[in-house]
Amino acid sequence: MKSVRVQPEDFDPGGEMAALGALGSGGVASFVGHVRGDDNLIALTLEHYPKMTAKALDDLAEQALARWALDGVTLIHRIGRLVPGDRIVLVCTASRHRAAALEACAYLIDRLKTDAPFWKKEEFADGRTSWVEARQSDAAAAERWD
Amino acid sequence: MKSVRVQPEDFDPGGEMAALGALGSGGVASFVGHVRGDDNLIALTLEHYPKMTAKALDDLAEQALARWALDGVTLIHRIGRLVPGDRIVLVCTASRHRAAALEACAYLIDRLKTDAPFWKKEEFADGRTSWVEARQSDAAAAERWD
Amino acid sequence: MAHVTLLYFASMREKLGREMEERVLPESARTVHDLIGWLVTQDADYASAFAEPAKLRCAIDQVLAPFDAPIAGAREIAFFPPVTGG
Amino acid sequence: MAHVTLLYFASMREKLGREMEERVLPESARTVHDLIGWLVTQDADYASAFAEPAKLRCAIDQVLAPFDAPIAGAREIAFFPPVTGG
Repeated sequence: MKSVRVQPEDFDPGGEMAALGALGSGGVASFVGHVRGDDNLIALTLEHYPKMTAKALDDLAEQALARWALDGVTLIHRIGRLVPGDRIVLVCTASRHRAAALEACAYLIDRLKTDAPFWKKEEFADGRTSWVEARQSDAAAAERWD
Repeated sequence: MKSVRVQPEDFDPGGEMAALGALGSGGVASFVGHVRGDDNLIALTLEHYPKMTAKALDDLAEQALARWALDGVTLIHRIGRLVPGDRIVLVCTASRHRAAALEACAYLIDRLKTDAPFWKKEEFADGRTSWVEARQSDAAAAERWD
Repeated sequence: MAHVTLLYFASMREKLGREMEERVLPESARTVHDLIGWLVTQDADYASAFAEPAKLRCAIDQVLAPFDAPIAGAREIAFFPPVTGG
Repeated sequence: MAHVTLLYFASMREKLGREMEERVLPESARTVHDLIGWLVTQDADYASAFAEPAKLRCAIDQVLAPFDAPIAGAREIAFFPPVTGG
């Protein structure tokens, strides 16, 4: 089972995990990213490249399915304006093998951060805004899977 | 934040993840184990060593907190009679660093399988029952963290 | 003479003040690199927006592409900073 | 003469038909290994239940312990098969 979604709405991690749990694999791993309120951040706005995003996420899911013995993969990424504490992204995998489920989650979130066309703009309490800069550590994390 | 529970009741993975998400770390990883209905299994009964279990799980949580930069760890293990599809175990971690959160989850579930005093008895459709045998692969998975 | 849609995202969109445009490319533009070289001659805004190509990424027809990728047959070419989702 | 509570779990509990007992240990029983050696002389049920020590695990006062661990001062010693939770 493969499910890939890009949406402004929040998602339900428990419901997504239960859906993958119902496949009967035995093991369900997940990662949820939230907006952090560092440095007086008051909001993040996520922009994306709509025609490319779904394909990029679908490609990532297919790569994970090809690389690990997974029964299910769910990827959800939110877009639009989010505030500290809000969920941004969910990666969820199901497998008979717990290591496969957890490694595939790590792979998917690492790759998503370098391969999926999303950009974050930050708004701070003093009115300043700025685009988040890509981090070299994210590029390195993605490359360890090559 | 550290929370360790042993209980017959089901648990709510989404609620547990949201509680760790509220710590503000940014990243929340989890692993949920379900009963698999292989080989006409109709139920599993989980026995434990009550005086030892809470301490063993607490020790595991402390080891993870010492080894990774975690803001929170939640471990929940069910006991009693469970049927295929039921949740058995939850491991959930929160960290600023997604790799730390996911690795700590892998560590905790690997170690739990060799260090926490739980035993599973299987019931099959033909009336046969048997104690689950420990797997060498679980011992090897736990040792990779030494 | 090839017609192509150019798309700009995030800081590139803001620097150029537009999110898309239709362009007829010269035959000399065989790669992404050539395309950038031609665009920066068209307007000072382009020269500024494309001043640091190392900080830019490109997708040809919705697939990430290096700057030496050929653009023959491309229908949509997008420029944007390195992605920051997740 | 040391009083100790012995606990048995899972298949050990079933083989012995009991989950706990109080025992007064002989002074010769200095390690878990010694304790097993003494128990198996007490009753054929023990001899059978402890027949394969390699398939057994032990906890002294709720902490996993190897069979050469000293048992002096122990209040509760538990025997069980390798754990299978998770």
